[in-house]
Amino acid sequence: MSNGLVKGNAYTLGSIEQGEPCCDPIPHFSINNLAVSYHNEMVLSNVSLEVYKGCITALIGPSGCGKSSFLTALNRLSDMVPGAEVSGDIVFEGENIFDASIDVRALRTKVGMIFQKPNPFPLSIRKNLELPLKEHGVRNKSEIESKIFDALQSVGLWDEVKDRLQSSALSLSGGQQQRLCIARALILEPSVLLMDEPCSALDPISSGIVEEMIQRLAGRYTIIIVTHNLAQARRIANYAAFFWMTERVGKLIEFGQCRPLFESPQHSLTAAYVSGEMG
Amino acid sequence: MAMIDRSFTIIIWIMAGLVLLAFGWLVSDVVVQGAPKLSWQFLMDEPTRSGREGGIYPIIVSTLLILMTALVVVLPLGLGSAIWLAEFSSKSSKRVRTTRLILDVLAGVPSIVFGLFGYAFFCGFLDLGFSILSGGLTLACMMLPILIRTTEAGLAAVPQDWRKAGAALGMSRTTLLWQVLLPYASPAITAGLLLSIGRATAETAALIFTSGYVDRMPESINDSGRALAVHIYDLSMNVVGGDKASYGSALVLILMVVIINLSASTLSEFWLEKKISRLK
Amino acid sequence: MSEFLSPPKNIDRWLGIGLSMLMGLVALLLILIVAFLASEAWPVIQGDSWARFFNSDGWYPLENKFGLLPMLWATLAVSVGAVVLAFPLGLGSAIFIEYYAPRVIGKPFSSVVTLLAGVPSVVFGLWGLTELVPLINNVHPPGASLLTAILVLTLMILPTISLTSRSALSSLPAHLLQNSAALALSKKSMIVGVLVPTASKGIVGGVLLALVRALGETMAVLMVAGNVVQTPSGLFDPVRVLTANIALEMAYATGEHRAALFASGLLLMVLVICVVWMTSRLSSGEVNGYD
Amino acid sequence: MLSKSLTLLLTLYIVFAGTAVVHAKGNTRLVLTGSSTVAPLALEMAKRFEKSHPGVRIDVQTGGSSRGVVDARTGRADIGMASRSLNQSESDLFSHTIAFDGISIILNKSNPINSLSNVQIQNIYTGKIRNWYQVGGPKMPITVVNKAEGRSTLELFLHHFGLKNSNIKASVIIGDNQQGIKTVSGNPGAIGYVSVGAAEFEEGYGTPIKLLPMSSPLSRPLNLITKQAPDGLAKQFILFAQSSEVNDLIEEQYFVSLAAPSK
Repeated sequence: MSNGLVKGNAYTLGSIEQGEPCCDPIPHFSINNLAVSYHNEMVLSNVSLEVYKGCITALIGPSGCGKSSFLTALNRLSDMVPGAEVSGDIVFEGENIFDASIDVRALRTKVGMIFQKPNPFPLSIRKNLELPLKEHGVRNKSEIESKIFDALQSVGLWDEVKDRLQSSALSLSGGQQQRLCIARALILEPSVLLMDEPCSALDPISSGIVEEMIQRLAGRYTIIIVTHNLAQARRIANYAAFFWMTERVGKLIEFGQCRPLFESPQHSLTAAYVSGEMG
Repeated sequence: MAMIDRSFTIIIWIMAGLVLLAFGWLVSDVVVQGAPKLSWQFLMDEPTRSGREGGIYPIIVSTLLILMTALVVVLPLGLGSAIWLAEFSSKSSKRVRTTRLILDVLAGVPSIVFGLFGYAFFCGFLDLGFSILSGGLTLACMMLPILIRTTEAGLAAVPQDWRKAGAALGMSRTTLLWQVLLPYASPAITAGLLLSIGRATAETAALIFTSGYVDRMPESINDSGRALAVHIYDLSMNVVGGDKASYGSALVLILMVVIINLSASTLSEFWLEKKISRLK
Repeated sequence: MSEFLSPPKNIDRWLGIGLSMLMGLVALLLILIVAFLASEAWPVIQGDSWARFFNSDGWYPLENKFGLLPMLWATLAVSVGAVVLAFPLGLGSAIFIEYYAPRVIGKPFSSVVTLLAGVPSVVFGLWGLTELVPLINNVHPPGASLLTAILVLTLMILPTISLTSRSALSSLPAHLLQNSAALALSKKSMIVGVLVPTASKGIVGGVLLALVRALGETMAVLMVAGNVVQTPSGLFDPVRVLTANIALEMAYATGEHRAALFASGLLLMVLVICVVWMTSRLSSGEVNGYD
Repeated sequence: MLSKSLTLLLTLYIVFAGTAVVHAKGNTRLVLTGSSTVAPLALEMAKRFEKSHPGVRIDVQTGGSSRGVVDARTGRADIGMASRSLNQSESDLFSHTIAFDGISIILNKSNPINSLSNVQIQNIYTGKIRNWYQVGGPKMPITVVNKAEGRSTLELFLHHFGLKNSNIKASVIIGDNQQGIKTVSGNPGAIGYVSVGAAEFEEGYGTPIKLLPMSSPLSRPLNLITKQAPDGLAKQFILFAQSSEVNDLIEEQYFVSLAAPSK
């Protein structure tokens, strides 16, 4: 079931066989021996794991241990960071995303991303959703309308904004902005959502709403979420990956189903981190 | 604490006051001496007796044509270069650093050198003669560094978040640029454009040698035409008893700049409003 | 800053190539201008005869004396003086417009500043000559002096500093303001401690543009500076700047004299390159990374 | 919106520029370039000439005497204008005097001095006399206004008083006449020299300056310059400019016409 998991990573002690499987563990991403460096300085090395379809995978660990670098490698946003170099393999839906034949733009429509700080364009709410659609060739008016409706519905924003689609996206509250950003990613019908601390810039109530929404999206989408909020990871994630920095390089310490990882961690570092003794 | 804050506020107000005062002095000088000359006739007549009498109609037309010529060249060239610098080039590369150096140096070339260059290159080498076209091209050279620098700065100030968002949505830079970055940066771009237009309308030395001195109505941009600033300079420095008409023309030039500024900022605000919903 | 871009697809590549060609055209222009200057100045700079620009006593081209140094110092003194005065005023008025002025005042005030940018240098010169020079003459004759030139030039470059500073300040992200307000900073500390430093890159760029403009300004300085070739030793000394030298004498110069005037243009370019290079050294540094 | 209005403007412009190309340059065009002193006069002459010769266009450009000489030689202009005589290296060209420009010493009106001897003027300009009381005036420092190197008025002045430019201790150096007049009118202690006509006009107009009587008058010729002996339209225009038909124009610019040369 998880035969590829352990290879090349001595620290990955956890196994997903602990406990009941929460969803169909079909690999969506297979990451093998991934390393990221900036300006020849290694920040993440030797990461291998599999991300399962329709599951929520939480990436946890202290700041600076390479979680975000890992995340940006998955949609090749790392290409755009000056001095960044990525090595290893990431197989997504049967293709290595580092192959020369890969259309990066198409990849990014399949792998959506949500950032820590809500970043809607300084346009109207409607334009925020319309722009990516038009960019990817959707011209039909009624099709656009129905897609906007669907996207806003699925983030629970439709009722809140349906009367003011023309007003500025920046006039929304932080939580609404973040949900709009998620809707904007969803409107391209991705199969994966990468989320880089999507709630950390939000107030607790908005954060709760967004968190609830993420849970609703699970199943339909494969979600990989970086979070510093351990309780949140525990509440929503099916799988968890714990990163830690050793000798100034980020490493994957333990990966497995969420509950077992929190309740009976296999690695002493994990145990110390999740219990709050360290980190 | 409150004390410091208070005195800072006062200092800022005093500074603004000083600027206003100096400006008021300058402009009131021009208005007081120029207003008696100003009339519909002055605007609509041809100059006579070396400009001491008559009007400045052909000169206004020439000035606008020179400016238009310069803008037609400077807008694509300047905005294009700025966009390349800000969005399409790698900032740390040697080529970019050299280009920047070149631009800054270009901004410091004295206008008379531009004039002599235009005279040798556009009028002579390219055989455009003393014409509105030569003058406009010479002005364009002068405006370029200002427009490029300010546009580039405007684009650099656009939050990085939107570039990330665009990239993550698989959007092309071109779309992002046109839909988000340029509209957002448009106040800065407009400011730069106005700055360079101001410099162009105020230019004398570069135009004396290129667009020339002829004060009759230009029939085409291949004709020589006298710009307002050249007219003002000639009246105040070469024409005995030309001071009155000189101040009158200066007033017209200032009014012209006001009109250009107002329409440009209205236009850009309109564009901004249409594209960008910004919260302030 | 802007290196985090969407991936190029074809349209981006073509646009990039097109734009870089435009940029190349602009760069070519400067090279042309410098080549033009150099070729015109060539008769007096070839061989070792350029040395007389620096060791002649005085500038009497018709008597074969080509000392440029006094004018070089004068140019520096006038430009730096003007920037020293215009910088606080320009930045101050930008801060005024952005953070202090009520809307009814701020808008007209900012158009006044823009307007100032469009006043022809001849008008500045005329005003300086008929209003400022007599005034300063009362204090210390002859009135046309380093000080007058500095004052007139201050007004001329002020809009450049003010407008660029303002656009740098106005494009700061709104959360910066909120954040510093949340720290209960006073308005002054917020502006001086957070906002201005954050916008410093744009502001420095504007100051550079203004300094370079001051170095290159011709007509207005010519009319008020007195134009006596001497190393300035006081604010009331009449001085001649390099650009004024060109404008004053070009009309009548022939042969070596003409070439020497182009050489003073070339010297000015060298000066500008030094200034630009120094500023770029000062402001180079931080690279924005991700994560 | 912006792009639309820009497109509109651009289209208009191109239409205009297009008609421009159609307007071919006729061979009835004459280009004059050169001295900024002569240009306003030549421009008025040209206008009158155009009126009596329909179809002829005369473009007058300014930019200085040296430019006039160079442009005439290179053929960039049909006729050059110079407010000085040709020097030795330019003896291959032809010059045609159309008027004279006299030079006068001027003081500020408030200055009680009414005459100065040649020696006094020499001493003032060489810095041996630095205060007006030394020549019988009030205690007031002298502001010496001199012309920039290369100007024909400077050469004339130096020649007349037997001075060398490097010996002159100037307080202000000026370019054009009007700058000189404005400098002297704004400074009670100033002394300068400018075109007689300009000074007389300004004095009559109420500008606070006064002219000093000169022991012998100083004047410079205003010349039109051609590369070869003029023919055709250029010849017609030069003859016109030298004829009595334009005397009123010359007087209007406060120059001295050929009919009554001051030298």
